[in-house]
Amino acid sequence: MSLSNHIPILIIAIPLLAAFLVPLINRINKKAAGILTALALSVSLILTIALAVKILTVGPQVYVFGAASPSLTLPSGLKFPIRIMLQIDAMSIFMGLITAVVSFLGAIYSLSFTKQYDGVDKYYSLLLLLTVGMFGMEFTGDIFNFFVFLEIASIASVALISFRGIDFGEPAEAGFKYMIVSSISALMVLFAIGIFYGQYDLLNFAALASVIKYSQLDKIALGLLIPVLAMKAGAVPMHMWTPDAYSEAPAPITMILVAASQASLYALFRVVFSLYNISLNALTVGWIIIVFGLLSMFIGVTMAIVQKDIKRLMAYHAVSQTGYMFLGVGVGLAVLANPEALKNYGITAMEGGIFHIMNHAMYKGLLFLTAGALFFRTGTRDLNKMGGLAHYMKYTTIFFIIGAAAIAGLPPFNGFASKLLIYESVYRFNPLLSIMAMVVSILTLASFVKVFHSAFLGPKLPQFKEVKETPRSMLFAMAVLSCIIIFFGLFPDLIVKNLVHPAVMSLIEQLQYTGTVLGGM
Amino acid sequence: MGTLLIILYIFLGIGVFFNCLGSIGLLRFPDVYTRLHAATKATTFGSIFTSLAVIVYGFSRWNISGDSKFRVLALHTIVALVCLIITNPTGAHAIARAAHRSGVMPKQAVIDELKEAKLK
Amino acid sequence: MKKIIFGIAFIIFFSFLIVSAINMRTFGEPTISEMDDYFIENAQSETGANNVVTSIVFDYRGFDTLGEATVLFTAVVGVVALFRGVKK
Amino acid sequence: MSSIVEIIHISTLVIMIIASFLAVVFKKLLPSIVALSVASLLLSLEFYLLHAPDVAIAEAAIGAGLTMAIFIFAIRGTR
Amino acid sequence: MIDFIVTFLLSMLTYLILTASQGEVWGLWSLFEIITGIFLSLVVAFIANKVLFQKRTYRMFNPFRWVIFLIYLIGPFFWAMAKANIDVAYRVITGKINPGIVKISTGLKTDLGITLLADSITLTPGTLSVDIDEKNNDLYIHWINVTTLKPTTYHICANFPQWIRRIAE
Amino acid sequence: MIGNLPYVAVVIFIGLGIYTLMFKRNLIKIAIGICLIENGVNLFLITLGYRKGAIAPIYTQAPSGQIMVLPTPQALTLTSIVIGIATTALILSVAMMIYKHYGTLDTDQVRRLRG
Amino acid sequence: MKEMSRIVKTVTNFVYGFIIIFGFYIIAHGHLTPGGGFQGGAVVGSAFALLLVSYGSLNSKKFLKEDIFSLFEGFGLILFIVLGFSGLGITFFYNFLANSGGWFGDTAVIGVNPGDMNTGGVIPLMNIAVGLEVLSAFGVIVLTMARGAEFTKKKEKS
Amino acid sequence: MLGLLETGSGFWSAIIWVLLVLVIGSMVIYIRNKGEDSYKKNTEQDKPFISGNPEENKESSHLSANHIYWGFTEALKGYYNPLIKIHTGNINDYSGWIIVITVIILIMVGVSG
Amino acid sequence: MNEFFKIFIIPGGLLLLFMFLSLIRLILGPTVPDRVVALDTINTLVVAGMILVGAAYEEVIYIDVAIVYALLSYIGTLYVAKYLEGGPKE
Repeated sequence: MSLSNHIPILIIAIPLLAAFLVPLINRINKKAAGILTALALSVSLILTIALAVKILTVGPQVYVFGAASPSLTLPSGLKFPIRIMLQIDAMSIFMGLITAVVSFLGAIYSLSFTKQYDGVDKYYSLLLLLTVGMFGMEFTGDIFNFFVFLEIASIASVALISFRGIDFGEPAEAGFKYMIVSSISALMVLFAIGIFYGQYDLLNFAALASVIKYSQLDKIALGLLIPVLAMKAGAVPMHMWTPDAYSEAPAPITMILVAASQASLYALFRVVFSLYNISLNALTVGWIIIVFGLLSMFIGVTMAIVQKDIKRLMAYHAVSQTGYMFLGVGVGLAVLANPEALKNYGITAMEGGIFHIMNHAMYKGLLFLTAGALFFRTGTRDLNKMGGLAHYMKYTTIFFIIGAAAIAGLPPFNGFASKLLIYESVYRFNPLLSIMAMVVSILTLASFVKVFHSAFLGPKLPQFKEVKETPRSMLFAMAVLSCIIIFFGLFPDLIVKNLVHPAVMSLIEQLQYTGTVLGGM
Repeated sequence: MGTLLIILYIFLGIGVFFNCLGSIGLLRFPDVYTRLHAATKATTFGSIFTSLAVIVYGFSRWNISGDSKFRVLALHTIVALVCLIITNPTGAHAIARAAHRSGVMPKQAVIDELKEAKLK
Repeated sequence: MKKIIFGIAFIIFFSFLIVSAINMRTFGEPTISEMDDYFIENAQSETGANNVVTSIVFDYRGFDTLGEATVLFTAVVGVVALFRGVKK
Repeated sequence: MSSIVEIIHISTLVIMIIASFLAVVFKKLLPSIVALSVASLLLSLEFYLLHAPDVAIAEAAIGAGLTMAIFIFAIRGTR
Repeated sequence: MIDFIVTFLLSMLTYLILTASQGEVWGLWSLFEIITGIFLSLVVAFIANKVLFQKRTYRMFNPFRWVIFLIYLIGPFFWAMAKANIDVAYRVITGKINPGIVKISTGLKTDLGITLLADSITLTPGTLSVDIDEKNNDLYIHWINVTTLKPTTYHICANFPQWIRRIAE
Repeated sequence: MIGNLPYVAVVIFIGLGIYTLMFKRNLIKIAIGICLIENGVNLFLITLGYRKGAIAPIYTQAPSGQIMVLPTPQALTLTSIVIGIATTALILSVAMMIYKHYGTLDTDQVRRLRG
Repeated sequence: MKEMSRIVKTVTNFVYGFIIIFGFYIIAHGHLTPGGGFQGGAVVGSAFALLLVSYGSLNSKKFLKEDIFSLFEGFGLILFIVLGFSGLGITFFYNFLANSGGWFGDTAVIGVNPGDMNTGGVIPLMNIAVGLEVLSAFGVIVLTMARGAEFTKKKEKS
Repeated sequence: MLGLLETGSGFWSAIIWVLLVLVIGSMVIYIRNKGEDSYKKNTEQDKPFISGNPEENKESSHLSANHIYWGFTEALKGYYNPLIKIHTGNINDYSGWIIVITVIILIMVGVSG
Repeated sequence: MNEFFKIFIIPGGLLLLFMFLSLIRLILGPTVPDRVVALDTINTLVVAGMILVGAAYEEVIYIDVAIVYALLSYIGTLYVAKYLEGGPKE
């Protein structure tokens, strides 16, 4: 049995082991914690890439825990799986790649960024656990296991958000709010799991998907699952935790939190597409998701314009950009029952939405990192107090421009490519939606012009005389993200063809998903 | 078998009766200390008797059938009983002391030497 | 105003939950129990443990347990990190 | 015979619901925590009656000892 | 060292009581069980010996004291407890009370003695130990039926102190 | 006779918890609400696994020859209980920290982050 | 936190050891009787809470060391995950000891039996690992929160 | 061709766009260079003309973030006031909104069948 | 269900009835110590009831739960008492 069969579990288990080791290592050597974290996450990144290559060439992969063989899903001729399994198809590995890249860069960035804190070993341990939680949410094929990893991710997020809580009150407040909303969502997910279990006596996603009947109770379970998962992803009007949490967390954590909320988004898509698929009333649910998207886009961006805290402003933009994903995928869902329209524009819209997830993680991460760099050097997040920083932090300025251009959808950066896909396909579904999306894009540009003007432009201010360029590891992380953005912007077709399209198809085709577990169907 | 049943009835009857008294006393008495009298004494005594019934039952069934699980039942019940006897009066003492220190004075008290002593 | 909206929403939510409770399968009579019957029959021979629940917790669903222990670890690290500067 | 068991179930549930209702409506925190403890105790008894001794032990250990302890610490720290 | 061994033996005894079911050792325990028990008891002894023997008093090692303790438990203590419950029953039904908190000096010095006395008092008629003066070991007793304002020890707890002095001091 | 009463009790638990979250204005009360919802969901899972006239799924010294209740929900509930205590501990610690900086637990005053 | 009265402390001295041995019994017999790592760990953790409450946080420092707790927490989890890894020849979490005849490898009697300690494969080992983790985790939580309560409460005016 | 992204109703290629920008940019620069040649450096023509007023000090000319888009927010007051009012930052409202949305979705999913 | 089932389950039910009485004290209790006394009483009753029910079902292993509860309810009581000792506030 070669080790390559065990890659899925190694991706999760190695950061987990490192997370347990970090506090012990810290007793021996104070500096080893960060290096160990970066090492573990780089191993995880390499393994994820290897797994991605394997999955995209061979097909979906299953890993069954404790069975006599990693691919033995159904023991002794049963009709249903009894063990927990990881089930990784193109969509999972797409999200997994985002997670791996973002958390690795976050760890690199943290090497310098955490110099201001004490108790660094706990910070790194929590960062690793957050990564593990996200990987688990994305890879798992078992609904209760999903709940467990959701809890890991949210508890680790809360601990990281309130990490500065000993010195300031606001981080503790943000952490409290996030904890409450995520507990509610986790408990509702658990209640829905109970409903599923009560009806079908199954806990596996694929096995559930093959027997689900869309009865009264299934409807209630769906009605509980959609809002709580959308809330974790930050949809309006349940977005209020987002600006609090994003703005008070340390900058690299904010970047990873973006990816974490997208893991919930992934779970929402998984529930809607793979679990229910055609059995649900696709038009209604599709429109619900579209309305979420519209509200998120519009309210997010208009609230962003009036903010004066730089990270809070970006957090509202995160809400707004999440709206695009909802819009794209919602259109795809609304025409799911209609093969003609699905082929014509539905798949393209979903490609746009899914591609936007990756783009969003990249450029929003870059923007939060630049904001963190500003905070690291100036000690303030208030835009009113900033100014003229371009004189001191040239590289940061360049990275900020790249990020801002990408989020505003200026060609040739990656934001434009995915937004273009969304505009053109959504226009054929409903022109009004497309126009709204364009307006939002313009407003996004406007608010980033504001940030750029007030933070970077202007004369040298006397209070920032001591400000220097950011340390090297932080610059490295930002540079990697910028390179990814430019590469995606220049060659979007490569990504769409090789990564996004298989992901979309794995979402749409339910039979393939269930067939991976239950065998030839 | 008949003797066993009679013993069980007697023990359970006593136990339930005193537990009942404890609950009623908890309702009827006027202040914390007197309620503690009722609650601690009566319920401990009652629980001892219900547990004794189980112990007697376990040992006699073990004698009759020789099945080791009834011996385990009796032994574990003895352990539970010992725990109950140790912890109950101590808990009552802790509550009484805490009540007095938190300013709950006994009602209709003829004498209160503790208040005069002012221990801290 | 907001309180009234929330109150109405709460009542409707509650009634939906009641509906789901009533529509649930009858108490004490599970209709489908294939997976659990498999566990009850085979757990003892496959894992050698008398306690079926433990054999599920640590064998069939061991990964859940790893996650659960991790949750506890995470919470502990979080609490310690929150009070990290506090000296006695 | 089984109706006795059902009556026990019902009354356990009723006591539990009353206790948790009290935990919500009490104004002061300490009485609500005491009521929460009673609810958790009865929940443990209900698990016991539903033939889940594993869970009953866990709920007893956590609900009686530890939840109480950390709640008391919390209200001590916020006095 | 001696407290380690004693803690070990005590925990081993508890473990054996808890696990007695079937096996090759005297028909009660299996060999593996005993080995596990020894191992676990060693751990417990390591953790708990400092707590159990803080004062380093080894008075209770005399088995004679344990015999007296058992006699005390079954004889006067149980009888007093039964009386206490009759008393409580009487007061619950009639509602006649005349309470007060009185002080008694017991003359006991050891921790174990004072604890035994306080718990016995709590479980015996009409009395409940409320507080303790840590300096001179005076007990403050809530007495449900105050007959005299200056009670002697005998009023409250009969001849328990003598018994306990024989057990614990 | 008993019908679906346990499920209704579960729903009442969850409803009480949600009510606490929505209308009570003390942070520790909110933590109590979360505890109540957890209790409700745990009871729900265990109730799903109950089978009338069955015994616990443990073979050690059990009365022989009877059916057993479903074991899976018990395993799930075990997990969820421990997760619940972890969540509660973290919530309470954060609430204590909020009190340190704000001097109050009232939700109307714990809102420096708004807008 | 101040200490409680002498009676409570004396009872605690006895009950403390008893709770711990009982918790260990629950952990070690997890595969036979109700219980297991979590339950036993929680019971032992409660014992630490008991010691803390009756001796106060200053006096209990002699007996409860937070450093050792956090060490054992990490150690327990690493043991657990290593047990998972050691099945990696076949799959993660494979129960490679069950029915193998060695330690914990006895074949269980099918059906109702009085229980044999020497069965269960890696399950007893996992119980011990999880128990170690949980008991030290609860110890750390209780100690840290006690410290935090002293830190966050308002200073008395005296 | 590399970088050709099919969007269903057209295509998008960043490479072509970059090339186009380069071409147009060079044309613009070329045209600009052929412009007015009476311009001289370091004369009056160099200075900005602000309605005849003297130029402000550079230190104080930085516009702080609060004032950017003042007119925009002022004009949309009817939209912004209730929106900001909703963001109370109160934890009860957070959970309340979740329940409200859950109820709406439950009703929609339930009614539509 | 043997002949002893009824003998043990009926006292168990009665103990539950007494719990109702204690619950009334929990509702009425004017001070916190009153409520703690009610909690303590319910604890004792539940332990006794658990032993009875365990005997009724002939499930030996159930008694462990009662032992755990008997031991740990004491801790909860001590915690509340400790808090009350802190002073007359609250």
